[in-house]
Amino acid sequence: MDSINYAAAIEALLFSSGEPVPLTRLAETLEIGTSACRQQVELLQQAYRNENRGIMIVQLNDRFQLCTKPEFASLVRRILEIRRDMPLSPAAMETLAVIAYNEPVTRSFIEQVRGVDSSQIVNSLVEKGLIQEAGRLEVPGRPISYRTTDNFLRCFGLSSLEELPQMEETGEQLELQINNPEPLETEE
Amino acid sequence: MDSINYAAAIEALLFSSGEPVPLTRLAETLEIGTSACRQQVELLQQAYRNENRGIMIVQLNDRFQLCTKPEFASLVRRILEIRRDMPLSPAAMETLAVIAYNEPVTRSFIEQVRGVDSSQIVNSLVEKGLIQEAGRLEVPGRPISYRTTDNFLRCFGLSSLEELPQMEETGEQLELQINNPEPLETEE
Amino acid sequence: MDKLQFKLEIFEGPLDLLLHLIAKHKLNIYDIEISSLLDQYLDYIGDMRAADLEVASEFLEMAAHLVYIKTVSLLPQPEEAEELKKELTGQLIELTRLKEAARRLAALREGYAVYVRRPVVLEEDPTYRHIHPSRDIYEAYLRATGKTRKRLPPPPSAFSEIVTRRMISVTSRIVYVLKRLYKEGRIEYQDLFNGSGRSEMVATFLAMLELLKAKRIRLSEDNRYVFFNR
Repeated sequence: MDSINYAAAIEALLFSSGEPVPLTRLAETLEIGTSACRQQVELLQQAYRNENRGIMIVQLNDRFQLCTKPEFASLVRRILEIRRDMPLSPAAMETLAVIAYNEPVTRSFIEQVRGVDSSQIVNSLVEKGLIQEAGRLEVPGRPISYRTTDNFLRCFGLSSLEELPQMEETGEQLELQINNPEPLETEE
Repeated sequence: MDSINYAAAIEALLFSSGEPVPLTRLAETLEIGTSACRQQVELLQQAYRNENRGIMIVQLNDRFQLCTKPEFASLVRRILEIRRDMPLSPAAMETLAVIAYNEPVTRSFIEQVRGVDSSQIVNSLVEKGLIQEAGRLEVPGRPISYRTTDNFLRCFGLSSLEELPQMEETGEQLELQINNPEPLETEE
Repeated sequence: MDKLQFKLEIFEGPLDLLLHLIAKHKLNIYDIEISSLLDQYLDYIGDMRAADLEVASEFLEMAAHLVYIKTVSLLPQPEEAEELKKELTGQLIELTRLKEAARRLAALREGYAVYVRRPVVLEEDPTYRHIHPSRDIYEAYLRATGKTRKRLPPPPSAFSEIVTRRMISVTSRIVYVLKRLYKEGRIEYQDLFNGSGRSEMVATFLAMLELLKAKRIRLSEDNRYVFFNR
């Protein structure tokens, strides 16, 4: 397969995978190096910026996924007959923010920051695919910790958590984090 | 929406639909006539012939669908197989262990032991052929119970569940099982 | 009555309510005047009760905590009160910042939506084919049931948060207060709280309220001593 058009191949691979695909897996499949592969993905991303295109490539950490451009959202909803996503409640948004800015975090950490039991909200965020389990912490009780998902990044138009809106007074930002030890294990 | 780019919109609509979409439905969604719509689809089809593209539009009667170009079929197969071939996550492994050591068990039993909702994991273990339904329990709600499969035994190099490594403190091993009554009937 | 209910906003928790009161009465969040905050807090809880709303226990716990801070701030050595106030201020500032972060996060999502497609389904079956040593399943079971701890004790530091956050039942503190009264006849009020953690203080305070309400005990005129109500 010496005459392969990599950009076209990547389009086919991302299209058929549907889900976010790690760069390494793309490179492995195409039998090329990761940096060459990244270059090809970027070329393709560039091509999608053309106004004749209705889809685009989003980067979610080191994974890539094809999705529709935001300007076609209402048309897509119309053809799929789906209603607009219910916006998250302020309480759910707060809970999501605690997790995103401090992950991985346990339920009790979230409760400590918000001052109120948040278990049901955590469950519903897991159900919505916005957060996921991230291993257990090596403290008594071995509580499960949580972190945000690729789906979270995609829903908020981010490529990584580093793109979260920055808070101004960075100096005192995360003093509560001392109660939030490192996780023992994490899972992909 | 007067400045809409129809080719781009059709790409977004076909992409998100997945299934074949009737021409009339496309036209309806875009609020244009069917012949104008057909023209736009054909323009798009033309654009996909470019060698830089990995996908194309197929027509089935008067329905249209996006799919990958045939020349990428083997690459597509390769990447989908890699994806399928991921080892179990720690959370999935824990869930499997809870089932193996206590089977037959219900979802709520698993949740009780792990302390978190594990429904999605149970579904994916069923899909992977590691566990299967083992009849309903004769308790209120008649919940479905689960047990491991022969494939499970094979994956872990066991000839029967009796060969599972034994717990050191056998005395307290199964205290939770009191909440997990025997099934009255099983459906093979 | 309708008017009252209309006026009552529902808060997500005691910290949320405190933030609302601080904003409403223009208190300085960096130097909270505990006694006026406490008054407003209790007023609100009173309104909730008057409107027949159930007051969640976390709201009562916070009330007890504020009372406690107010009490210790009257002592000759107000260091502890300062510490507690600082802790509360820290929590409130953290929650303020969180609310701001949540607003910005929500703004990102406002009007933004992209859609993905389902993966192509291969005709092949998704059966799992990895081979594991059987030890893997055993270790996963230990993890799931939390039995690994027996082999590897956690460092003592890991317990600190749990010990200080230990839940103390009000009943146990009622028994404690009564036992001491039987033995000593009279207790100094402050003495009941000496050397206690936060949870214990709250439980002791709630126990005192219960006992006073049941008329089992009474306080001296200057609130310094606790007696049996005979």
